[in-house]
Amino acid sequence: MTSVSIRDLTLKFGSLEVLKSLNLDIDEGEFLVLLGPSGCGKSTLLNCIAGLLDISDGQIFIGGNNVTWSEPSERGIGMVFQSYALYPQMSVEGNLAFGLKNARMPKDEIAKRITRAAEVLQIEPLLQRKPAQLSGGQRQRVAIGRALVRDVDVFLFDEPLSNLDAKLRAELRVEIKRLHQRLKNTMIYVTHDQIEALTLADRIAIMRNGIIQQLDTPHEIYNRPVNLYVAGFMGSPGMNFIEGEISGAGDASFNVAATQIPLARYPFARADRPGKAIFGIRPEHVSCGAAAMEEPFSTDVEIEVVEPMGADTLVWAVLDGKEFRFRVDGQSPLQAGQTVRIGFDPAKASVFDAASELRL
Amino acid sequence: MASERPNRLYRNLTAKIAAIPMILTAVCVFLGGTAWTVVYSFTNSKLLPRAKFVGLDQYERLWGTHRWVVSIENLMIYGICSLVLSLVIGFVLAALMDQKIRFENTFRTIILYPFALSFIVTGLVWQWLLNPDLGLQSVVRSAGWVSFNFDPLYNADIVIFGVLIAGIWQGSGLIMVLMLAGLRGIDESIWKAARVDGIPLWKTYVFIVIPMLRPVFITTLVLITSGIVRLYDLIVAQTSGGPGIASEVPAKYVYDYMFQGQNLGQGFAASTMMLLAVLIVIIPWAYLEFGGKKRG
Amino acid sequence: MNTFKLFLAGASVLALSTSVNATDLEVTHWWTSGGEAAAVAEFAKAFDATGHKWVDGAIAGGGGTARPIVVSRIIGGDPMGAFQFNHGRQAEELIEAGLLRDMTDVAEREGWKDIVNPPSLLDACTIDGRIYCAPVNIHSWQWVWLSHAAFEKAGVAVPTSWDEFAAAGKALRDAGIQPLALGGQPWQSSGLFNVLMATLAGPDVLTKIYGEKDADLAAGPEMAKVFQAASDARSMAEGSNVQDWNQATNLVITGKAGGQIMGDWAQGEFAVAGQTAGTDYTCLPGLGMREIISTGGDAFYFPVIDNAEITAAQDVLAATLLKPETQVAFNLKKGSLPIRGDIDLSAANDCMKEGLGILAKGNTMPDVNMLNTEDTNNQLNDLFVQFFQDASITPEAAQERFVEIVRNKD
Amino acid sequence: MANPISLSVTAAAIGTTRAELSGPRGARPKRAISPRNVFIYGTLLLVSVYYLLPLYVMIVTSLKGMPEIRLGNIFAPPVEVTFEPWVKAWATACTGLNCEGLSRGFWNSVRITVPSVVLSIAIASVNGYALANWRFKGADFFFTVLIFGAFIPYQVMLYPIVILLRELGLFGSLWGLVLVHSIFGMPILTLLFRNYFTSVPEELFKAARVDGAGFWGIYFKIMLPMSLPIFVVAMIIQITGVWNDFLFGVVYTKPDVYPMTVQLNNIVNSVQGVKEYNVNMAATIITGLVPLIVYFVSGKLFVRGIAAGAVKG
Repeated sequence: MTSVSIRDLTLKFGSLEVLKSLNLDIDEGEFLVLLGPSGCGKSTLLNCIAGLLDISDGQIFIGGNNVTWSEPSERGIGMVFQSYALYPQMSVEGNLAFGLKNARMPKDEIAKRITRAAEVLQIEPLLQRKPAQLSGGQRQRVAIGRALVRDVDVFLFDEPLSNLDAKLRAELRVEIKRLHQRLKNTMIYVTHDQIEALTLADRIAIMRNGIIQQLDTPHEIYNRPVNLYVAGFMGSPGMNFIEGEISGAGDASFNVAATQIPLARYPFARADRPGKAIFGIRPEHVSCGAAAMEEPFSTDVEIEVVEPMGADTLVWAVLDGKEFRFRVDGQSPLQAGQTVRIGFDPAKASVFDAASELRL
Repeated sequence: MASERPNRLYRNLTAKIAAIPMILTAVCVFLGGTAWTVVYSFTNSKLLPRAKFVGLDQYERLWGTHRWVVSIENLMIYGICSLVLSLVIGFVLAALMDQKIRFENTFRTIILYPFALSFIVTGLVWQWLLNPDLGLQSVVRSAGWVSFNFDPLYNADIVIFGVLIAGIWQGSGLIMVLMLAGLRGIDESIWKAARVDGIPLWKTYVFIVIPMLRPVFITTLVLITSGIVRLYDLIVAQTSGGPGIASEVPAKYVYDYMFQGQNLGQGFAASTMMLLAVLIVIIPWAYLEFGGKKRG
Repeated sequence: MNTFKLFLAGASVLALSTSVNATDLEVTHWWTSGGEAAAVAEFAKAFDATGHKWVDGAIAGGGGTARPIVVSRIIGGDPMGAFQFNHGRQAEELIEAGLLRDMTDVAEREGWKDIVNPPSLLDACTIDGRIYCAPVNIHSWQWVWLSHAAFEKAGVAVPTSWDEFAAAGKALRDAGIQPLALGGQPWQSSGLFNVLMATLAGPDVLTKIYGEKDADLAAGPEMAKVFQAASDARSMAEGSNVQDWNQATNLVITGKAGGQIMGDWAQGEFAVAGQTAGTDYTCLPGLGMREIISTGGDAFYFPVIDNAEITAAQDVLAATLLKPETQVAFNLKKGSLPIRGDIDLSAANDCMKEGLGILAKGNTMPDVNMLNTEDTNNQLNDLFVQFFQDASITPEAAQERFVEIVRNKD
Repeated sequence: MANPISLSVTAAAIGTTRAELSGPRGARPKRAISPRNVFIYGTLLLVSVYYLLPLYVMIVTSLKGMPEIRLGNIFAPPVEVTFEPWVKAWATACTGLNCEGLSRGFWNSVRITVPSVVLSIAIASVNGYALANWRFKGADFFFTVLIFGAFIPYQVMLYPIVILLRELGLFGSLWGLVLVHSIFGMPILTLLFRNYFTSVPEELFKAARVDGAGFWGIYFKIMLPMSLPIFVVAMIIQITGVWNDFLFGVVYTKPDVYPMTVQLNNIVNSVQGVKEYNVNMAATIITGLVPLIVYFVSGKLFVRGIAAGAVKG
């Protein structure tokens, strides 16, 4: 069953269209991540769902109700903010209780809910403290707790982990995932961190300029990006792009200068094969040395820079005068200036039309 | 389940109701009052406002009046001097205070306390200090320097500088604090970079820091200017415009003609000119400050 | 008939004071110097004796400060019970706007027409045949006050005329005495000039110029002489370095200055200082040049207030102010002349008696305030305060500007 | 993991560079009297004299008798300390028949300042909050007009306000003056509060809305408790501003409710014979005392306040 549904949502600031006739359906219990660079409209969309921004056109349904004109507190949502947004003068308990008091809930019910939320988030010993006395991670737990006590169907997260350091971020990420598995609420999660998106999401919506580029499972988005933008945005280091031409009809190949990459194994999504195209292959899909020889395609490259990163090593090489990155094992003895053989399977690649930038 | 589409007017209704005092003040008092004054400056109202329009007569008389011209001259002299001196003194003091000195709080307290005093108090104190028979002049003379002459309040040529001394005394502390706040807001790494590059301190100030303090300078500039145009209390307390009309200022002209001379039209015309002067200063500033970045 | 009227008036006053329990009446004036304050206390005493209460609303700084406050309060709809103005054109517009009470009833009941002397005083209160104010005293500007001590020190005989005084200027200066004391307030400068004009050129010239806007006369040789005299006065006044008129008077009282041209209210200061005319100081009406005094003065006006008790109290105050005993007590302290000729002022000092004599002879002239609006006075103030404080302005240049003001006056 | 190579290098350095031991080592010596310090402290001390001199002269003069003032040097400490001028200035100095000194003006000023401060801050804080967090259509326009109002010469508004107060029936009353102070304090205070509330993270406001708090709920429960410092700052600005006002006091009140500054000017200008400088100076100090105390007590907050209020546009 659909939990949150957005129909033709448009938002304008003056003449500037921030969201353009956007449609989105989110299933009950689904964990949806809105992903994109800053300014893509993902936080704006979340604020519209929360009712914190007045939309220009379209409709928003939550739990089957049209909430387009409802107040934020009437929408059955809980929200967690990047800066935690804890009320500094209230204790943790006060923070958790504030929304419930506003809803004129009986005292014992408030106490019950706070106890439960505190237990879930393991913040019982902190209840009497003020936010200033908490660490970043603890604050974010309280912020989540504030959404939790509202006992709502939909949780909205607005970059909740961005203010935390890397280690804490990883910890809380897992915790949020655990929480979702336990509560099974619908969660909409805004982030610009693709690791968070990939690890947490049931589905990811990649946004750009107020438009959803691709809405799909993390696996699909990673492996079968629908356009050049999504392909380039996902993955770090990014996908290698090689500009060239597709020739041949049946046994097509991708030609760039002297190199020919056979595309026989590539699962084309569309029938038409325009000439100019862009070939994309992720650094981790490239093998090197002896293994390369076993790939359907292999060639020699010259190594420019080697970046050991511990678990693996990133190698910057030159292929036909263009930069080409690939990932090798962390113990690899490769050195700059060396020439090595690399290879990959074109079936794992993505090919895009050079003009429309859409996947072929 | 969809509720009625709320009327645009009722959106944020409480906020609008809460803003009613502000809206009334802005529209009725500031806009309305200003417009009223400007309109009646074209009448020949005497003791009571009368809507008998006489065109630009009041303005012609205004600019033909010796005292008004003197007032404007005084305002220019006072204005330019106090602007330059306030900025220079304020900045130099702030720069000195920013040298991680000891007793910073004490010095700041000393320099700023006159700001807490009214212009009336300021004017009276300096009137007393500058009294030629009992004040500074007589003290210096009795100390042996008999020919010492410093009687700004009784010398028409320099009286405005006597007022200036008092005005600077009262107001420069504020400028210093603003400048200091600006200096403290400058990234520490700028200083470090300048030091590593071996740039002399004064050069760092002149070529790097002052340009960075542009917003502070503009704000203080506007503050000082709007204060200068309003200069009134100080004159009333310190010199009453004298000797003669040597220290008259426009604000006093307005008051005197409006209420004392029972010639409202003339007072309105003069105050409209003052408004014009302020607008000339404010509009470019507002344009610089708010025009560029629409919506914070 | 007269007695009957008096009886009626008395009865009404009595009736009012018994039926109304002590109404507080706020009275605004600018009498704050020593002599003035003592004088106004007499009014307060007399008014309080009627069972009401005089609430004093003194405003320091002279008419220039006080008038705006009075006017703005009346316009602002919060009038005081009564206020003092110099009678003349100052209240003209307030009367026209119907903001001040018509006191004709009180005037008739009290028979002001018969007792006020000279009658021109009442005329200044009258507009369209109705009386709007209660004159309380006659003030004349045309006096010079000379310090015996100062002239003694300079070794010069006390002058008997302005010309002699002017001639003695150098001797005084050489003796380390300020020849002429002049306060820095603008009205003192223009007042000084107007006195010179009235006494040197004559009252007719003044009346023609101010009353009939005779610009040609203002530009003429007679006035040029006055401006020359003003220039002499200016060099005599250089170095006064005081602001208020009574500070200047004090210079004369203490013998630091030779003399001061100031209205007869200066006398109050001499009285407060315990000095005697003739022995400590000399007064010369008309500057000893021409026996003339102006009949300006102070008058009380009564704003319209929609409150029967206050209206009644206003009536009582108006009547009280002109009562013979009030007049005597007040004017003796104030140093001004009473507005009724039928009272005994044997207690008056020599200067006052001289003034009374001139008044009795009818050598009077209208006050500048009766001829000029405040707007014009303000312009004159600006001109003359600058002239007297800035020696670089030639008499000719000042005369030119004077003519300009006269030509454009209304 | 120790690196044997770097260890050996260190050992070599110690062994070879004995000469360097005599070079600079440890904390750089600081001289108390360096030219730089002489310049800085010298200038500041000199400047302090300029700023302190009037205060000193005020106090000294107010403690002398008139004969001593006439003969002596204004900077000389009093030979014979007398508190009479203070007593006179406070209790018996005359304006006309009123010989109550400054005492009445003091209480008037208190009665004017307290409601003015409360009212203007209440209005301005709500304005600032509405402007910062509840942008409604036209808000920017009204705000611009309001800020423009901060720079209008008061003289332009004098007469229209006389009429306004008359229409409201408040002219001459204490409440009229309170209203005037609230109106003219509004621009700068609104700016101050708006700037402050804008700097409060917007998410806090959003969180409160999600929690179901309305306009007043957020104002009283969230914004107010966390903005106490700015309220103190606004109070200081307003107390000194209202207390020091002269023009409005003189134009919009009557003698009964004259504030202290007006009374001070009256007393100083009500000369009876000679100017009593000692009484005048005592009166001057008494009048300046309240803002001075507020300033000294609040100290840093005052500084932070005017800086915060003015630096941010």
